[in-house]
Amino acid sequence: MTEPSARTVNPTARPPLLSRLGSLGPLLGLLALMIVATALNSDFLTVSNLSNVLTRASFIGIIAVGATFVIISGGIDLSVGSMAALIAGSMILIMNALGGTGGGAGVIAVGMLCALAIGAGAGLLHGTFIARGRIEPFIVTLGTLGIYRAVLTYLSEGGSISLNNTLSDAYSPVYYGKLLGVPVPIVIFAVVALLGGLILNRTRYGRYVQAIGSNEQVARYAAVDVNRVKVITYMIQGICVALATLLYVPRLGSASPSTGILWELEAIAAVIIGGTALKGGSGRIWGTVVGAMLLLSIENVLNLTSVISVYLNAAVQGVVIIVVAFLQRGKRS
Amino acid sequence: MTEPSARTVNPTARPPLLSRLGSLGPLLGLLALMIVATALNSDFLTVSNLSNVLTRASFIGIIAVGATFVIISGGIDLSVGSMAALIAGSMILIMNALGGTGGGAGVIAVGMLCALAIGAGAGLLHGTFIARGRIEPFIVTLGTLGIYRAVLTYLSEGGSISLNNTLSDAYSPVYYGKLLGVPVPIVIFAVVALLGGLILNRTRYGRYVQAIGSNEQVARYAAVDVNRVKVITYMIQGICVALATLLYVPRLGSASPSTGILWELEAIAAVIIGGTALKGGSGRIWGTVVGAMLLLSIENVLNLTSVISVYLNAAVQGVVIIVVAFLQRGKRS
Amino acid sequence: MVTGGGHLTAVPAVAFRSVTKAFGPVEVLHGVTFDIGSGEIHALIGENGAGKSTLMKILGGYQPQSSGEIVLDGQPVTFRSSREAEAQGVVLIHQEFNLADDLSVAQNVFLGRELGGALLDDTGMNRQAQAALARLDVQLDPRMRVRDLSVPQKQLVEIAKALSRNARVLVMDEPTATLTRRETDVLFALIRRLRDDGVTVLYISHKLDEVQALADAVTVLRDGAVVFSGPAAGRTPHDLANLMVGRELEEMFPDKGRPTRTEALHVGGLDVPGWAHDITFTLQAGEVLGFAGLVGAGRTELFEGLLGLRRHTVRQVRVAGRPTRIDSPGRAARAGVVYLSEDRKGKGLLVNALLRPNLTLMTLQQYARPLLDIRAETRALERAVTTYGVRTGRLDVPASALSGGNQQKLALARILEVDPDVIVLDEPTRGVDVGAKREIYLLIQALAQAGKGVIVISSELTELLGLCQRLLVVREGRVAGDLSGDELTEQEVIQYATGLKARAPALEAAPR
Amino acid sequence: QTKQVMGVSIPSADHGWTGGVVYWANETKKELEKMYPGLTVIVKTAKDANEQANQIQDMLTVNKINALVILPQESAPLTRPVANLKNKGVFTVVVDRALTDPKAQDAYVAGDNPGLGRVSGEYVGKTLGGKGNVVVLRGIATVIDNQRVDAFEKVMKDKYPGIKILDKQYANWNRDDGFKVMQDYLTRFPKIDAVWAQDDDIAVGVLKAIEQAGRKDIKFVLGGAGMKEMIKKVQDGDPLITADVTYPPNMIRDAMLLTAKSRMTGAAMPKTTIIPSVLVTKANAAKYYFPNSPF
Ligand SMILES: Nc1ncnc2c1ncn2[C@@H]1O[C@H](COP(=O)(O)OP(=O)(O)OP(=O)(O)O)[C@@H](O)[C@H]1O
Ligand SMILES: Nc1ncnc2c1ncn2[C@@H]1O[C@H](COP(=O)(O)OP(=O)(O)OP(=O)(O)O)[C@@H](O)[C@H]1O
Ligand SMILES: O[C@@H]1[C@@H](O)[C@H](O)OC[C@H]1O
Ligand SMILES: [Mg+2]
Ligand SMILES: [Mg+2]
Repeated sequence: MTEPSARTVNPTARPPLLSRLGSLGPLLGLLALMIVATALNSDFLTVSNLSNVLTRASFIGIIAVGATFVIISGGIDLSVGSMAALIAGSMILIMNALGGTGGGAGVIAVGMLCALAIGAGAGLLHGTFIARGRIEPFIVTLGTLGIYRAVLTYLSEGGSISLNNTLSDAYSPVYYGKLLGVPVPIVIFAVVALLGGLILNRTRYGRYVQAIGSNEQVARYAAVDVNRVKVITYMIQGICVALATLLYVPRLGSASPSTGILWELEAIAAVIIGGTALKGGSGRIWGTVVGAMLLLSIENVLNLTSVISVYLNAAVQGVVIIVVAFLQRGKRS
Repeated sequence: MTEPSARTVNPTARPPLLSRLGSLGPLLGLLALMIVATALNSDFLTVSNLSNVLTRASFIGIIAVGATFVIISGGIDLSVGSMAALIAGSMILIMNALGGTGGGAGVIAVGMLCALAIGAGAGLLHGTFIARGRIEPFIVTLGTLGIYRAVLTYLSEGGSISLNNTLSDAYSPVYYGKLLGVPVPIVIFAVVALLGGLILNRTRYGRYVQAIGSNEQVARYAAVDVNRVKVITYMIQGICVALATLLYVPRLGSASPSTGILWELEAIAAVIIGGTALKGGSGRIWGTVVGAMLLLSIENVLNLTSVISVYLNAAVQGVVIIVVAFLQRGKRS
Repeated sequence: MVTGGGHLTAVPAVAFRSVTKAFGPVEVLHGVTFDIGSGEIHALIGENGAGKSTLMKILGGYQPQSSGEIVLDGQPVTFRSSREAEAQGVVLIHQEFNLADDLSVAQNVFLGRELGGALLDDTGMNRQAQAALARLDVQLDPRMRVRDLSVPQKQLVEIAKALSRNARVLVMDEPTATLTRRETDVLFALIRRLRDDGVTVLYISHKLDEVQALADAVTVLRDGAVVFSGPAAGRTPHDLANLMVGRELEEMFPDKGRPTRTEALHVGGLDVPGWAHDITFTLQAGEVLGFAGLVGAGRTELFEGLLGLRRHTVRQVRVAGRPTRIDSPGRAARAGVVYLSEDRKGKGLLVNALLRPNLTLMTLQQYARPLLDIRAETRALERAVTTYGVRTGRLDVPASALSGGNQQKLALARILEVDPDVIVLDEPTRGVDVGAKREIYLLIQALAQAGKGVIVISSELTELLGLCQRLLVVREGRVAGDLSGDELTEQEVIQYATGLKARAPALEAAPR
Repeated sequence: QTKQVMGVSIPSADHGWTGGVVYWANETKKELEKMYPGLTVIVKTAKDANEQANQIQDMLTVNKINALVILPQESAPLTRPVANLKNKGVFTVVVDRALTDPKAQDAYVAGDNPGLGRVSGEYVGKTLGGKGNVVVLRGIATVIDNQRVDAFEKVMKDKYPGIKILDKQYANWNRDDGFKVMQDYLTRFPKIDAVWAQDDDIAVGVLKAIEQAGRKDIKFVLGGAGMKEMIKKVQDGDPLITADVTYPPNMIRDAMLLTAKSRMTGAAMPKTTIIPSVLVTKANAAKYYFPNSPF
């Protein structure tokens, strides 16, 4: 169109620097916590402690990366904790069964593949119920939360399912080993997070997830295959849970009905502390990573100090969560 | 251009009769469950069993009535279970302290008032953080979930807090007594539900709750005091939790760090099974009532029969929840 | 025509004094100063993004001005909220709907000032809401949920809501954008009655003939500044248009091209349950085919059905001569068929997302290499912004920061990015200024010229008549008339649309 | 004897120990129904105190039980509901977690929680020779946890003042929490001589954390309850798991057998049966090893 040029766009206007800085809320929260922690116990900042914390954060962190996608798409998955327990249990049973015939690495690889397949399958189930069955995600995953844990309890007869010893030894480097001096779980967490960020921000699928969370109807009219994208999203969540479980099993070599209890709340909390809105539409993976680190650091700091009655640990966590969320909001608006 | 008057926007808009009928989903689910239950064990339909089930549904039901308001307003309250535990504990401590000086009815009345005050206060806190602090409800109440439970653990030093015996006897009619032949909890549940329905549908406040959940900006433009309405909503939730606790204490006479664990999920499930959408805007109290009855009936049926391995109880509940949600959706769209 | 003559009264009802408004670093209103006489109908016109809505939001208390002053009946006022403005009798009807979808019509009309004591008087509110709607000659069950209303119905509810508030100064921001002629006429009669009762009416519209018919006075905004303010008498739509764009506007409608003999789209026996029955038509490449009909005739639903957005059955669809099954917008797009929704906010744009993802949502595969090339997307946005004249201060803003008309251009740009062969445009110029409208018309003809098939659904008959080589008139979900050549007159269309004339034995009914 | 219906209400299998309880209850049901043809046994699990209260009510109203064997989720909240059943003529036997009002139960079959703490304290004190640093990982905040920890601390205070309890944190009878808490203890305390984990699930996590950190200062880890994997370790002479203290989930079996016998034969049931917590060492481990139990 030929309009006077004075009114054309000015693309070089300043980037919203201030709002960028503001969105660093969770990072600032993490820094503040680290400073307090170091003041309380100087061992906090040792490499070995930080590496412990990061390694632990990997579980919840990897699950939370998946949850970031689900939440941005406007959904929720409450089942992640019991899904992890079920995957861990099934994986161990499968590996034990195969392990009888010997053959360490092969058996472990098969077990891992099965775990990933179960995770993806559970996600497929959720996604199908939610997208095609049009049932609220909250309900679907609340239902499967009960189902998965019950099935695990059934499989384990209420006890625990343990990996047999030779396999356990062969598998343990996956948790306890290091790659270039960095513990394997941290490496995997980093890879998952980077990949997650890339998928969310730099692929068509990621864009569609954001569009659907922002306004499903608009996405539908814009030729996005909404059902398919949703199904994939829950599958990604399932695969993330399976990945976390791959790291979990070599750690203790067992699964029991109390494995993964309340992980869903931790994962969702990590996502939201990280600055993704529960109502969907937009969010960020790095925030989730920071959120997971923050949550796990609180626990760690409480264990490292005795300033506060043990009875009140949960209260401290609660206060920190609220404060960080508050700071972040303050910066954001 | 003079056009014939046929042009008006179609006035004969069909009344949403079909959709009304469809919305009976949860009721149909409840009926189906009752038929199955009776087939499995004919004692299910006895007055005494039904009255047991209804009495139990009162706890979660009353909490869920509050949760209906919160969810319609577009919020969520994850803290209800630990709030109940804290209220129960504080109430017992207060009554025991006063009880030393004798005076049954008076002490109990004071205890009840304190419980209501604590509930309302917790709600005020939530509402203020959420409305004025603009923090996600999920985060605020996840935080207070931890805090309340920790405070209770602290008060009880990790053990349990029990009502002393004389008070316990004086208080017990509130749970075990009957009014005109109907157990007191059922009467209270009915009153709360009716009142809830009235407030939601026939008062300004109820209207504003729906408007805010539907579109906060529109409500703000319409000069609705959004913050105030939100605060009141969380206070109603708190008061409902306190009311439920008033019935809980005479029944079990104690509180401990494990009181009320996961009640939030049950309450939210009741609301959503009842046909209120998690994203807010609209919902219905009667649906919530049916939802609570449905959830508690599942437990009851499982207790009455031994068709299924005890390990799988949770799985049955999960399946029923999903199926009911599916039926309801089928009818609705 | 001028009857109000409010101009002559000493104290203006509303006076803007050097009002400016900046969003961040971008100033969109620059020292706006003009008067609105008491009891007059005052039109405010200007191009998309000129700042009309912004100015009115300031008057209505929805946004604060950056500087300057608003004087109401001689008294400077500061409204900190719409509540305060309404308390002084200033009521605004928004350009974008401002309704809670989950509430009923009556509940929306009375939101914030419900009737009744401790318990609400729903019967009373329903009755009064119905009465308010009846003043607009609309009959609508006030208990219906707004979610279930059509766009025009929502607009009418929005108007009824404002009317029921006893305004002294009533601001209407493009109230007729979605209304038909008849509804518009009813509304105009009502506005005149209000004026006669002493209400001052501020009226924003892109339909300049309406302005001419209705307004006592007119103010023209261009780029956030007043370029004219004075009596409307004697100003033709053409004059007004020139004032708006600041130069001589050419003929509104470019020459119609000629369809080719190549078939672009054939639809045979389309049924959309409850909306459209046995729809059969053929669109040629290079043709601009109009769909006329009354609101509620089912045109929107017909095409939503065709695209697979609603349940439907169809005997046959051919795109470019090849039998094609279309069951989703995705398949349609791959087959080269795109659809622009009439519901911009609900189905058109991700209002909270940035302009860039909005533009490229349908064509992401072009930027996937395999990772999305954000820079290429940005270049596409820069290109589109220039090509379609989207006016925005900056590129990295959410779509919600665009003015209504510019949002429409963005939505149009998105579907054209697909480079489709068949383009279905549902109300393409809704809320678009004259200048831009003309650009869109040019674009449509250019597309046809380039061999595309274009379908236009519009409530503006002039638009259809000016653009289309052929018109199908839809009545109660069926094609009632097929007009071309000399038959393309308002008279004909209306006769078919209202059932006074029925369709001659169909030319196209027989499947080939 | 007439027909008898015995209800067994236990916590659901939410961790190892309760898993063992569920296993033994189901096994014993089969055993008893074979032994006494007139007896029906109904085993039900409950996820929390509230549900358990509901459950025993259902057993009375619908299943019409004459006897109840209950391992309460929690003591205090189930006192009144059990009393209600007793008042309606049901013979009530409480297992492990005593009711707050003993009048509510006809008989009590108990694990010995203070005993567990005491035996553990004695072992830790003696093995360390009265000197050293100990960390304590507690269970879930409950009465039994308090009883165990109090008894343990009392032994330390009274008999082994030279032993220092560095810190105690909740590990919730959970392996993951055991791992995390121990990891942090290892960071925080450069010298730890022994760990009292109080429960074998927790001990599993503790062992892994020690192994990972490669710390050599810790002389032993004492769990509790008698999980089969741990008993096996004791038997096999594991360097860190040198002993265990029993708190056997099959106490539910003892209770069910005693109850059935008294119901079916009319024999009087002892008012209180205490199943002592005993120290398991390499010498007697074989006696406490049940490979078929899930726990
Ligand atoms: N919230 C906002 N943030 C940034 N810029 C905004 C915002 N709202 C409006 N603008 C800008 O202000 C200018 C004026 O917009 P306004 O909506 O007033 O235009 P208008 O004259 O009503 O146009 P239309 O005819 O298209 O409705 C536009 O350039 C728009 O992009
Ligand atoms: N019989 C009806 N009952 C209820 N609502 C109706 C009825 N007829 C029409 N409407 C409403 O009017 C709206 C307009 O109908 P539709 O969009 O199909 O007409 P159209 O021909 O596309 O008109 P428009 O020019 O508005 O696009 C419908 O979406 C519908 O909500
Ligand atoms: O479940 C608990 C178990 O883990 C602990 O060791 O002993 C007491 C039980 O109640
Ligand atoms: Mg505008
Ligand atoms: Mg239409």
